[in-house]
Amino acid sequence: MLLIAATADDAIRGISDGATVLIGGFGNAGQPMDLIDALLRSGTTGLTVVNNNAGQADAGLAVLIRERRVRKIICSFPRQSDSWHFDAAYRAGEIELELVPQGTLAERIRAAGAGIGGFFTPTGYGTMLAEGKETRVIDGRGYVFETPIHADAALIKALKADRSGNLIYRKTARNFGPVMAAAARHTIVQVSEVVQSGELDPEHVVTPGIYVDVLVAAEPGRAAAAQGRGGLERVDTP
Amino acid sequence: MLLIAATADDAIRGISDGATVLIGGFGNAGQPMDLIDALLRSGTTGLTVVNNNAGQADAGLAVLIRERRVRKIICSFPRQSDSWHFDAAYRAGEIELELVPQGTLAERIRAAGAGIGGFFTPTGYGTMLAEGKETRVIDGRGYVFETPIHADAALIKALKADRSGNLIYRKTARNFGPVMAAAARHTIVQVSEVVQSGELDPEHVVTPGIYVDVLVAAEPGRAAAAQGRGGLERVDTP
Amino acid sequence: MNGKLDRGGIARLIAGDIPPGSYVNLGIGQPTLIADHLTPEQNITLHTENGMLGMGPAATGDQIDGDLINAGKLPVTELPGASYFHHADSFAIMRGGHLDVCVLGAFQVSGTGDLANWHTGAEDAIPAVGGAMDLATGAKEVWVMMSLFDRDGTAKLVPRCSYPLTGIGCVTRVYTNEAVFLLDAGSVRVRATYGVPFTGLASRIDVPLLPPAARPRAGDKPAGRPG
Amino acid sequence: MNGKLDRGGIARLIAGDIPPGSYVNLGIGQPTLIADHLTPEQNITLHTENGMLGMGPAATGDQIDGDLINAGKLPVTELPGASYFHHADSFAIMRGGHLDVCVLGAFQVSGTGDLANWHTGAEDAIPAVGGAMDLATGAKEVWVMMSLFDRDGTAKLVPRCSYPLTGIGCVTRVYTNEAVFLLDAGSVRVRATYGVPFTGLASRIDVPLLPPAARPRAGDKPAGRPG
Repeated sequence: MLLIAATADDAIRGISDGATVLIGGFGNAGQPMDLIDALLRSGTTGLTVVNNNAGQADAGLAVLIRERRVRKIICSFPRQSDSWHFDAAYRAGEIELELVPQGTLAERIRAAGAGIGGFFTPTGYGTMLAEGKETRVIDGRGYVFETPIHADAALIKALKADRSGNLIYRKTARNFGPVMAAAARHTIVQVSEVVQSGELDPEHVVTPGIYVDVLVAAEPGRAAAAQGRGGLERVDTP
Repeated sequence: MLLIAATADDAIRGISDGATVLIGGFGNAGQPMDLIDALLRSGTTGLTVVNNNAGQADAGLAVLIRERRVRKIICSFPRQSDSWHFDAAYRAGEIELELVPQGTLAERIRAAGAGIGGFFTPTGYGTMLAEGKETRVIDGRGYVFETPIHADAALIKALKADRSGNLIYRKTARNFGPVMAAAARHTIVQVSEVVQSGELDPEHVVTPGIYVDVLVAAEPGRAAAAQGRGGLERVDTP
Repeated sequence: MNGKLDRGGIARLIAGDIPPGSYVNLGIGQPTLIADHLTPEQNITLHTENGMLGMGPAATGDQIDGDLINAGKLPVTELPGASYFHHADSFAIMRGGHLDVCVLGAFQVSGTGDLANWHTGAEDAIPAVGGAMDLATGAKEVWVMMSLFDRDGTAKLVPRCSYPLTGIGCVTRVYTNEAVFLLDAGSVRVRATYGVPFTGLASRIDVPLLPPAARPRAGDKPAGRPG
Repeated sequence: MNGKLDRGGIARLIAGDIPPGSYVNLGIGQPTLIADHLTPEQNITLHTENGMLGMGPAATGDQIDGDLINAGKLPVTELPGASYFHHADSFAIMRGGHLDVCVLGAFQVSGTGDLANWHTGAEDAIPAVGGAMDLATGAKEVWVMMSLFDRDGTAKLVPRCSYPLTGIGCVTRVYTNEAVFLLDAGSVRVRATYGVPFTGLASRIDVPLLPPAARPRAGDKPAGRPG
């Protein structure tokens, strides 16, 4: 049952301490800043976060890490010129890092959404990131066994949603959104606006509404259809 | 290097006897009839064909089977009210059948395109379609190991292409097209028309041009830009 | 006690039991009848495994479009809020456990929820599986719609399936012309009977049956799936 | 004999060697310079692993759009014929062997084509791998662009990498400021030298080198990858 939240704070309710949370974005593109800020305000802690990076500068995921809400991060590229909050937490031994090649990260998330129990990828074979993992030679090529990354919740950003929960994205901000939406038990999406069902061309939908649980719109005009009636509007008719 | 063929006969050149060929379509929707007819005219035989079905009535794949060009078929649903040509070939012992659950068929084709060496799926666990296959219990659930289906060629149908080879499809005729385009070494696409690069919105492209080798357009007006210059036009500028 | 249900009656019953807002796949054959009994107020979204969510009623007349068909290859229509996707994405929806309910026909169902619905196992039969195994394995709830007895009077709810299996322990409910059965962790409870008393039913079926709960309700909570 | 190449010179050389019509990924750092030397006549399509084919030049001024960035997170532009896709689809392009060429920077390359470019192995270093292993493993041709010697004069073309590996036996060419090397099934042939004679080069590198072929051509056929 799709819910439309009046605010980002309403939208992120239900994420518990210790939850595994997929957070969309590649750098800042596609990073759901409003939802992350709300998660920060909620005080939730002890999180395992899955993201390509480990935060940039002083916004979004970086602040969540600065405030020590993240117990463990699963990512491909934590070290950047402006990843100072992660760097400090890591050197202090206050955050656990699971480093995953970027394509393996995306494929493990996809596998969770697609009900795949595990898969063999050639990426990383013979490297230290395959140490301790099952390997297999298939048709003369080496492969590493990788497992799905399931999650309690996903926080992602899309361009628009319709009232059936269908999503479209914008340019390279699409990145991890579609696979994360499918992999989490509870998917929360920050969009610019929510339009009526029928306003998105069915051929152009990137994430079908079946994967979306909660929407929150940044544009108050259309977003706050819910506001008069409390924080969460149940969408009974698309 | 993308080629634009003047005719379907030009388009399917290079498919050898004994080749493994992915053929798009679910029933008749998305079935590339022009390309199959050309393949029939070419006389190519001993084929292994991968398709969801085993042909309907007296057109397309059914005729290829009637003419005994198909040595083996890998499909999920051969038996239909109008699959008489397959039925006859099968009962005569003149076609080999590898029966694969439909989702496993799609995922095995996807795995080939995505460079995955194999994967564990829960589908078919404990059934006769898993007999002889490796199985594994993961987190208390049974899974079957399945391998990628690579192919020499794919014949698919899309709605439109641009001169960069990007494809869009139409409604449920999309079906196997995108995964087959990625899985074959040589992908041949039948479209209604070929438009200039830039005419398809990059957000709406379903199959990126990197997967497409040869295009042929049904609408002669735009298709036959190539015709004066022989059967195959090399696209040097999008 | 009401009379036995006909197919339309079973379909109406199932339609009424599907929770509002659900994503549902109706298998080919009998279960497609259910769509006719869904109401707009239920806000049910239908999935068809050949690549669509938001499938509408059967197409007629000018609506018929060869590019818009359902899993049974029949022409259908598109509702507002629909979406199209390719086959691997469509079966990821199924295998990934995202469908709330799927309703399938069956040759046999076992008391532990095993399903046999794709192959009679006959020597000369040409096997065809389609999406049946993916649906049986993937949906959160797998409901079966079938006649309780076959033409020669043999029960189709059995201790152990004799036909080749589609999926193991996957069925949570069985809707038939004479009764509705709720399957849960090896136990089979009769939710209601139609045209026969519980005792009469129990004597004709070789699976231990629990009687209807004291106050049966038509829309009781779907049984949870183990695992 | 010409002089040693600067970075722009190496980038120009590589750009000229990419076959027309290729799909190419230019790794972050030095290899991004190559884009400036590609000509429209080459009809090269650039892939960026964060979800795009048909990437154009760096964005400037009003073109800058936070939603349109490359793998190095720098603003870029979109060319006609571009397409966007999600991360799993983007890495399927790489892992599936669909890119014709990728060009990566490196700490070390071994004579058998092993690549080390993601981690110095230093005790206090924070590791970050990004898409490096996927590119090294997936592209049909993996070319390296690097200086031949590091600051203290140690050769980066080595018998065996001492840094943690990115991929095994994946590199087919190494473009450096002093020479271009063609790697094929364990042998290393110098295609050309820049500012140094072959013999001088061979004496400073601990990998057996084959001399340039009798009539070297700038655009010779890409070396095939074993397997």
